[in-house]
Amino acid sequence: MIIKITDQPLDLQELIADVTTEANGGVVAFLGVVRRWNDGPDGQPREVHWLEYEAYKDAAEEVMRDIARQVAEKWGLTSLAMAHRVGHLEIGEPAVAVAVGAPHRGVAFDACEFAIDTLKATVPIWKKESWETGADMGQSWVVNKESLQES
Amino acid sequence: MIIKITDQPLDLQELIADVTTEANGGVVAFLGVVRRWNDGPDGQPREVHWLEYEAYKDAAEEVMRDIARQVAEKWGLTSLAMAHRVGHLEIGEPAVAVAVGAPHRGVAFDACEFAIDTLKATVPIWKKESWETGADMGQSWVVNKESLQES
Amino acid sequence: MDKVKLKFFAAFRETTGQSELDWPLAAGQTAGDVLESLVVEYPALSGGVKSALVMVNRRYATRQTALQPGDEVAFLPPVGGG
Amino acid sequence: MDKVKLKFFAAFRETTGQSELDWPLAAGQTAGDVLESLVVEYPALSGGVKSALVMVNRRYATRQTALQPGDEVAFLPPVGGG
Repeated sequence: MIIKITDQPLDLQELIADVTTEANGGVVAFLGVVRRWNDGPDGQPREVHWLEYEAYKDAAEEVMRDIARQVAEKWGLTSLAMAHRVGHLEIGEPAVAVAVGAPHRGVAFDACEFAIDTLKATVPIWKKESWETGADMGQSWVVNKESLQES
Repeated sequence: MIIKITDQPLDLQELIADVTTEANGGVVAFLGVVRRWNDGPDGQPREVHWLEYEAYKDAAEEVMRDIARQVAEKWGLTSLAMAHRVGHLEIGEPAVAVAVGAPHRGVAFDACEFAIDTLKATVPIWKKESWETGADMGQSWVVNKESLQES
Repeated sequence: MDKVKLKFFAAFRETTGQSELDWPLAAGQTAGDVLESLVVEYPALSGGVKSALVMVNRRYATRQTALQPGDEVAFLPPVGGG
Repeated sequence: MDKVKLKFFAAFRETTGQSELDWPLAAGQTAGDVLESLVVEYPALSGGVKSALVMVNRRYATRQTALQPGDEVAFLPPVGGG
């Protein structure tokens, strides 16, 4: 089971091979790619120059393994692989990749969506965005709307 | 937009690149891989030796383009690419690949699942399975449970 | 005489031993009419074609679809792609 | 004196200017107690840490979690991965 935080470019084929078994004919993969346009806090789109991802590496991999355990509990005979990149990323580069293999495709879709949703809410990774709007530019830590927070 | 029936090995990276745009940061892909074990008509698993896919090529590509049009109508700014292989396939080889890019990942998951479900129900492709159960062996045309039929 | 081109796939191709056939078309005939004449020639098809879908010129049609000379007509076994 | 290791990430790393710090731990102190003493030293953290999640030894914990000497403690800004 591939679970990793890495500063190297992500290799989706490696993850797919990791979850494709003789029993798992349905493979669903999610790839999150750096977009040029992202909404700012006011909801207005701003142009992204680059992103810088930072992780609490050991803890992030531990939480990702915990997501794999939750997937196994919920959906049984599935295989999951997840990788998240850290460091400097340019537009068009994949930041995160998730692959799920299952005997039936409905399960693979559900488990893959659960895994990326849970990753975005719970895995200790942070993203700094370098942006400009034309009138303004800056660098900001961008928070996921799914992010868990102490209330 | 890549839409094709091909006798060459499928290249998922090519499909993913085709749907990844500066606006589409969420990419969901489905890969259907030949499994060693498949249930026979009696529900008992049988071992698969190989598959042979046959398509009504021009019509299949037309129906696949129609699926892309339905996706665009339902989900707006999405990109879709689909490829299905024909000919002789061994265990572990991908038979079908679908990739969907969308600005938001929920849409990409929904559209990708819709596309493969609709492909399995409507695209004129047939599959002959060479199988054995230990006691018995044979070659059978295997029908999708989703397949549309005249009633 | 006017003709249509019939296409056969998978089990129907094996049953007829043909991938395609030119088939006579009388004025006003529908896809269903052609299917009936086909089953007379190839009785082994009669079971399988009951649930067959119909395509005319590579688009889904019905047994009621009226045919034109030169149309490409296919009766499709239940599909198994993916 | 007993100590814990504090880890800082993202905005908190920038605010403190530190990636990690050894921090004194009195007997019976919880993660919340340590956080209070941290904010006294780094008042600029006081706004941000209100909603911070807590990890002890790389697993999610709470402000009520009792700490042991040598524990690795992190107060996390809202995450942004994916």
